[in-house]
Amino acid sequence: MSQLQRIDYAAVAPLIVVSGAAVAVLVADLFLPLGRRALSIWLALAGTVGALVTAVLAGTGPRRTFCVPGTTLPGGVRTGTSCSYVVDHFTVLLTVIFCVAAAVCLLLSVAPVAEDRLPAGEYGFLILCSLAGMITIAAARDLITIVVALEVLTLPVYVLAGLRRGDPRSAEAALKFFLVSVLSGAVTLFGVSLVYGLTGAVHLDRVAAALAQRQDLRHLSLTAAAVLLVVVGFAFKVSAVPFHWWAPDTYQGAPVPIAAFLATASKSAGFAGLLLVLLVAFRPYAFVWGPVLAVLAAATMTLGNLVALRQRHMVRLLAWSSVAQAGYLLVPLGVAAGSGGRSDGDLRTAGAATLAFLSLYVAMSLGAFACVAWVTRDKPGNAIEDYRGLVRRSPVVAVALAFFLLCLAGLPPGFAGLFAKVVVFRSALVGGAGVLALIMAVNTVIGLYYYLRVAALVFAGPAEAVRPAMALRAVAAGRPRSLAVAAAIGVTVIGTVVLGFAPQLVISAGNLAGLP
Amino acid sequence: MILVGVLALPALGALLLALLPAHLDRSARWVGVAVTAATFLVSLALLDGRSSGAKGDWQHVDVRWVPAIDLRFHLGVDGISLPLVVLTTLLTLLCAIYTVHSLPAPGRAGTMLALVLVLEVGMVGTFLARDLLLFFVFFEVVLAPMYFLIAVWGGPQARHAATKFVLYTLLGSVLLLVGLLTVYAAAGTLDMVALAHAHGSGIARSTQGAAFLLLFAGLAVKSPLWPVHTWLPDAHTEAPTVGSVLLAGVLLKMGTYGLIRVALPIVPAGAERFAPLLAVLAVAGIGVGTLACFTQTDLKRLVAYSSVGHMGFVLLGISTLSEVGVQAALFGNIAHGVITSLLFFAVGGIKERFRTSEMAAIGGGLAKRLPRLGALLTLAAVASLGLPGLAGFWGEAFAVLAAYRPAASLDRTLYLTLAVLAAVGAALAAAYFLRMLRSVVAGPPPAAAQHAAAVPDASPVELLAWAPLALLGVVLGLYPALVLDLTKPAVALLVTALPG
Amino acid sequence: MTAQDVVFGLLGVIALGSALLVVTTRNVVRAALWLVVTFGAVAGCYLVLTAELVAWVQVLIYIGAIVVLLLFGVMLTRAPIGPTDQVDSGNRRVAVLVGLATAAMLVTLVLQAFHSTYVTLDQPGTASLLGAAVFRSWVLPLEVLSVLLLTALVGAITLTRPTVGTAGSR
Amino acid sequence: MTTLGWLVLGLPFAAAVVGFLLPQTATRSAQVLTVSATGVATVLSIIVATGAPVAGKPGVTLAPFGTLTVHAGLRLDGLATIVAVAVCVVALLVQFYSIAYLAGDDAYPRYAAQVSLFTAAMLDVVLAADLIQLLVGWEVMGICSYLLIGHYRDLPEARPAAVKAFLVTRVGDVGFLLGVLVLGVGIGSFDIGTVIAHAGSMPSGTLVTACLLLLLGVAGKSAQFPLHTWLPDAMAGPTPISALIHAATMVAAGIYVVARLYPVFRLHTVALAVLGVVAAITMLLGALAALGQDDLKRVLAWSTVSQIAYMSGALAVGAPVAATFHLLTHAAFKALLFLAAGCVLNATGEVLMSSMGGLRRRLPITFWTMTCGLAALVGLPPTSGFFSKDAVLGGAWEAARGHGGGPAWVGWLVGVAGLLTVGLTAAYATRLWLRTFFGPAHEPAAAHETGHAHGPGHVHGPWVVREPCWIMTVPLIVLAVPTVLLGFAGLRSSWLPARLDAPGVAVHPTLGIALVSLALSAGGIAWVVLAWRRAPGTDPVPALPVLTRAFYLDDVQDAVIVRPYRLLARIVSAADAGLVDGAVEGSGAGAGMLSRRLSRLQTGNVQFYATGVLAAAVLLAVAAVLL
Amino acid sequence: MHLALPVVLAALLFSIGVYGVLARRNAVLVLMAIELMLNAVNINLVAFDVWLRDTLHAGQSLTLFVIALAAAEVGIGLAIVLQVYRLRATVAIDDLDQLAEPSPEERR
Repeated sequence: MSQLQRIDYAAVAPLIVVSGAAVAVLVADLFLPLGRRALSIWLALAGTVGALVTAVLAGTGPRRTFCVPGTTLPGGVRTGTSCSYVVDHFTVLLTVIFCVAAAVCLLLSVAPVAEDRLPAGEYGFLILCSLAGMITIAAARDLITIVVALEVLTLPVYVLAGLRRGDPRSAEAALKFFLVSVLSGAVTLFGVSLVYGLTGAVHLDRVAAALAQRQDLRHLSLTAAAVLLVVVGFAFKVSAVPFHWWAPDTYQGAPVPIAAFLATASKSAGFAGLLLVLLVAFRPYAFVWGPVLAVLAAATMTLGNLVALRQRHMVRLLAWSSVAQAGYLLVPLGVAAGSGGRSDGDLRTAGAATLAFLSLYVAMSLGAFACVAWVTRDKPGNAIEDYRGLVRRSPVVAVALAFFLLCLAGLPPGFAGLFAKVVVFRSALVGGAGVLALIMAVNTVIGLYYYLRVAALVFAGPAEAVRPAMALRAVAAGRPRSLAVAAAIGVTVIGTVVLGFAPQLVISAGNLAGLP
Repeated sequence: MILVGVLALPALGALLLALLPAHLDRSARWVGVAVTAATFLVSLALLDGRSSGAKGDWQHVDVRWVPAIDLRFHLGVDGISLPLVVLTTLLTLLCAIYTVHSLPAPGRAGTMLALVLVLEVGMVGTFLARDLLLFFVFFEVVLAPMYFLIAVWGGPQARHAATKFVLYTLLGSVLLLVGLLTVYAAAGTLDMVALAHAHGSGIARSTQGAAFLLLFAGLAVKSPLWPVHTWLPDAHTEAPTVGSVLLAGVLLKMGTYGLIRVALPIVPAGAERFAPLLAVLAVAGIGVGTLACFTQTDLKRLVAYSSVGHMGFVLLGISTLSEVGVQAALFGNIAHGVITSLLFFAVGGIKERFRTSEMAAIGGGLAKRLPRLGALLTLAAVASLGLPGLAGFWGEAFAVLAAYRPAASLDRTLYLTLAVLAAVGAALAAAYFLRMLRSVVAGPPPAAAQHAAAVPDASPVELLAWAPLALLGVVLGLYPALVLDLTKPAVALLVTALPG
Repeated sequence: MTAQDVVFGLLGVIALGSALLVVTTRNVVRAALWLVVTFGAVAGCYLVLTAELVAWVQVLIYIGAIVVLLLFGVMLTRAPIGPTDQVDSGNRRVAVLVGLATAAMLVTLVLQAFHSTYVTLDQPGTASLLGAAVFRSWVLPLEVLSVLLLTALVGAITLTRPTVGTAGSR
Repeated sequence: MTTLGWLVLGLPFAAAVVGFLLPQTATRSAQVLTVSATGVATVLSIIVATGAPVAGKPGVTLAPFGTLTVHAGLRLDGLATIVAVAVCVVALLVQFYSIAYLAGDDAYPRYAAQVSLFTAAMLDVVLAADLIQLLVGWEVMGICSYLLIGHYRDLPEARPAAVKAFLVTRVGDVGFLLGVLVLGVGIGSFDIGTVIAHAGSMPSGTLVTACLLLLLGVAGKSAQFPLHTWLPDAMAGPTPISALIHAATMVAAGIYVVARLYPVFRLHTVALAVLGVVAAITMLLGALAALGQDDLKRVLAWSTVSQIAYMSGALAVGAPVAATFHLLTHAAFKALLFLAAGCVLNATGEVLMSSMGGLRRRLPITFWTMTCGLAALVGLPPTSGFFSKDAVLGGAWEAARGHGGGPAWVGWLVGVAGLLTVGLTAAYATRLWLRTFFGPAHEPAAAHETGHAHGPGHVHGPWVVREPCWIMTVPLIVLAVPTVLLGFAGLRSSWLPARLDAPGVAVHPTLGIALVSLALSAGGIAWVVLAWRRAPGTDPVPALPVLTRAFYLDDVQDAVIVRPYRLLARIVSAADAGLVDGAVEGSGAGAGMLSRRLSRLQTGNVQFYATGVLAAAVLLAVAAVLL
Repeated sequence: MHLALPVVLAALLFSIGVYGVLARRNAVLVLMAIELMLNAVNINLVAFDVWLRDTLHAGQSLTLFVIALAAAEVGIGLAIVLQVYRLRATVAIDDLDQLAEPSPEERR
């Protein structure tokens, strides 16, 4: 047994920055005058930016730390040194995604925190804690850390979802989220325990080695079952059908910035975990999880899109859309294990495709939520009908929203979404999963319907003549424009446009990151 | 450089127009005219570098765009592309000119022209792209602007029609994408030039079949081929004039162009296998278009259905896989673009004046009431029914001829039957156009119209927008070599890829 | 069949029995008390398995903290002390079905995998060994867990703090 | 010479283009323009006709369709140039005549342009060296006839007549187009010279198919049974247009094309036999129908149907020179007859013979010229009709004796039908002559018939029947000359036959045939005259509905083609909207319904969600085991 | 000792927990059932750890973490339940359907 593990502080620097910032926010909040508490959010924002910068600066060595020495696992599987925390392209790309998502969500939170009297310090703290969990999960390379990190990133969000304290819906959202989440977590944990029992290891590379080398495990049905039980928790996080139930209800009940956080950062973290577990630990069992994920992907996108068709609530619509998008995101994983081949190269490509889509999805989804956050300030009901004629009230936001919706639909000028879809289609067809590609094709069409419906509504004329008095009152009731939300919209628009014309940035990053 | 310019000009113009403040709406129209005119002139410069008999692209641009998915910004222009590009830029220019005259509710010329320019980028780009994915990207670019053009500036049922259009064509283009990527998965490259040179070698026959079916399905929706045409009448009926013109004039050509440019040379074995299917559906389209037109009561709907029939000829030409057939299809494309645009302009002018396009509501006697408009409508209708001496004839007659003698590997008897049916369909096209002329242009004006306030005849701006099309309709009819000389070498090159 | 088997079996039966009572009793408070029995029996199992530290932590945290928390919860939500019909939902039949399916599936698979596997319990487990392992090999999750606990603390306070404070009185 | 040929073709075309662009008020400039253009073209055509023949050269490449190429060129041989002269002359006279006839028309420039275009199209057909080029002219004539027949837009019957004319000929044109394509593809060229030279190498089945298809087009254009129905209705157009259509253009085009491609048709007798049968039916049908009409112009129209059938009969029996000869003489006398009829209508404002009568004295010029025309129509010596008709019947006789190109029975058929028709022709011509110019004069009613153009003085006030102005009578006189004298041109082989590329085939009347046909003519005339004598002023021929309605062929056409087509169109439209589009709309609605169903799953009950999650987990595990 | 004993015990305990989660409507009782499931996980982990003689003691370490995790979850969970109780005066989880499909506005 070795001495205490040596720690590469450069590798964990982002984590330290985020944790430190979290504590700092909490403490600073105590000393801030009541009126200036919004500063806590800005401080938290600084923390995310700091984490982002350190993550990029720390580089992609790859740095490995928290290592344990090599050993011989049951069944005579020899392993080398395994590390729990690895910083490589994958980690950095995801860290960047998390930080950006968290930052934008914080920007969206500035106004609600100030106006809805949410506890700013705690708010910032919780977001940063969740971010810490996410950064950990992206870097984690053993099941224990992944499980703990998963909990760390989820737990603050339960609280955040229930933070609109006077609103029973918010509490309901939190409870639903909590219960389904804990339940899926328990299933995953059970799966983890079985995997541990079967392989005798928790480090992903060791699990992979054991699964690959031990033929006796192949003969046990338990192995396959364990593998899929582990998947459940992540499927829950990414809201894949049939683990998606919580998503629409929770998104709707939670504050809009938190819904955005769930749809982007939290979902990305789920995908990070899923990619790690499937592509690293369970790589030899691709023949088991591949087809299952393909079915899940098809079910997810189909159900998500179909139910989204008849939504009348904007956030709910985006929730179902995020379910549908999760389906697209799962396609490469489902395909990788398809008939096309199960070589490591295929899996790398699949991972890269998922990551690329994820990056683009996060950008455009954040943008859409930012626009919704803007409108929510005037029309807290968030009914889709509230968006009618938005172009006359806030032309820039209207155009931005339409742009983001087109992105999500994958239609130019939403090039980001277009390329995202191309990447996934490409992986499906190169992988030989033509049927899945066709299902996705039909889904793209269904998806376009509801995205476009809203986009057109934004530019539509008034449904019936609005009485001037009412219109006046509506304007009078409007809250002051939030600079932070405007900034969020600006950042996401620029980001999405840039990624739209240079998708190379994330696609190649995804290729690089294509996992160990 | 010119290749990029012909895309960059309208793109920048669109940006400019979109950013133009609302109170400059009047000047926006002139900006639109200026930009589209410049684009038109630049597109003429694409002729530069062409040597007679040049077979391949005589200009091309090829830079990396997204290496990770092998996407290159690869443009080229050859005899197949050029006429369509020029047609596009010309029609866009005419649309911009027409907008100076009239702008449907709710106005906002700047936005509308910006959309038209984006549309132009997509259309021209589609015709110039030499990379499968790039082709797809441009193919998709047109959807959103056209949707908004119809939905915002269209008629009372515009939203439904626009949605139907966009969903239907998106379904098509997604299938197209699947097909393109199937090709990519099999061949490992997206370079259309290289793929066309390979003549499908390296792609298994079964894969070629599947890929062709997918490409075919995607492009057929756009063309539109019977029975996936039903978005067209709705879209046309509701679209504003400019939308109808561009939709019929260019957008439909993207489908047939795609078949010629992508489906035929890249997966020839698949093309050979499914060409009879294409032929049968094309002729069914001719029949349905012809018969359905006969019962239409709405002018725009009638013209729209006639497009189904006319594009049927183009598709029939393609389905023969022969040089004559492809030449006829390409010419038919251009001719239909010119003639149907003129028809839609004329019908749009009528609709603008009478606030309806129902023939019964308009009443007869247009020749007396609005002689210029009536004459233009007559000319367009006559050209559209395929009268020799006008542009519509050549494409249709030679499509029939090509069907009479299709590529050697195809079933002669089937094609012979189809040729006869198509010829009969062509003749019957006369029936509905004459019916239209009879009830709208000819005859005495309705009694009510004599007392109503006089409706103005075509204004100078309108004539300026329409005259080039009328002229082209005649010139191309009398001297089709204008286009055919351009397309011939490229088609000859293309046909070498085809079996038989 | 060793003595350990017998003891473990007995503890297991107790644990299962009391667990069944936890999920079936109609008295909320009793459910909590049966939960204590289950936790205790499981702790006993850990002892049999020579996992002393885990066993004591189980007693301390589960029985000492979690059950107490749950009882507080019961009281704060003013649940009736006596038996009531309000504890089960209409979902019972489905629950039975899913529960049985889960049991059948898991037991079958587990037995298939481990039907002839034996554990040798010769080394008495010591807390120091486990502690060393935690601090030598699992520092990272431990540290992350600290964040988790802090979060839970702050989160619970944030949620339950009765007054809305930050922006003062609006 | 080729340049002159292009000018002959191009001048009317240019006049047409300019005419279309002229404002509709520029009547005077349009008159000057079109008359002078046609006049120059006429002069040039005569120069070309007298010059040496020019074999067709490939000329300009019009449409390079890959393996097939369409050229534009001129084929200035004797046949083409002489017909071109006839076309130009008639067109010039019509243009000239129209100045007066359509005075006061509010769309004169358009009318004149259309006539010019019509002329140009016919000249294109005549002079073309390429089949596709020929087809262009062929179909442009169709649309011009549509436009011109529908010229009187206030006349209710004009519009359907125009549509009918175009559609019926268009049906034939499908065959023509297909025939041209079959020939072109089979030979690999559309050049007429090449086609003629190489047609023999084509498989006979294909060749016969091509010929039959071409004949379909010929039947449409030349108003042969069963596609003749449009011609009588076409009378709704202005009378000069009738003259143009019936004499030198349109109906002549079909005959001309068969004559042009005669070497091809001669290769197989099947096509000629079909042509002969059709001709026999048509000539009797036309003559009988002419006997039953009351409308002056309709009589002439049916007579055209019948006379054109003579030409096709001549072609069928292997006498193309006779056919062309009759074409030329017919051009002259039928143009004369129509223009004269126009004078009658112009003078009386009536179209029905029953409202006329006794015009002999009031319209002397018209009377005498029309008498010449009718004599030629009947074939009374020494008018041109006598010679040409005799040539046709002679050809049939030769064929019947087995010396002609076709089978003997065709010769018999055509010959017998032709002789019968001679008698009928004499009867209806006499009937027309008597009813129009003899008998009691009818008091003209007020201008109840609004469609025709009347002189400004005629619209209001009392009707004065008098000879029209010189602009209208001069063409009659001019046309009377060839009507009477043209027959002699065939007498010497170095005259007309030489120009028709048939040297040595002089068109001498055959004594026997001449006697028989004269006897039949006399019989016909006598029958009518006797009946007239019995009751002057009334119809000498009993009005049989079967004749008046032309054997109900219009109704047959309506019942067999038009109605089923309408029904089919309605069915297809409904199916397209209901089934094809219904499937599309239905899929949208289906998605909506599915959406509604599926969304019910989202009950809001978290326990239900939990059940879903756990059940799914179990299922996943089971699936994993099974995989 | 037979390894089947602890793993079967865990499997059954887990299933009982599953039943409890699905059958109980009192949120606190649901939390208890979840604790049962987590305990099942822990039994597995400890048994495997001991059986494998894992030098890293991954199993037992994770058990400790899971216990801590469970505590944290129960804390947060109860806070949420109390929040719901405060606002809705109920802890019956199947009564919470303000967020559902079709949305309450439509259902009305």
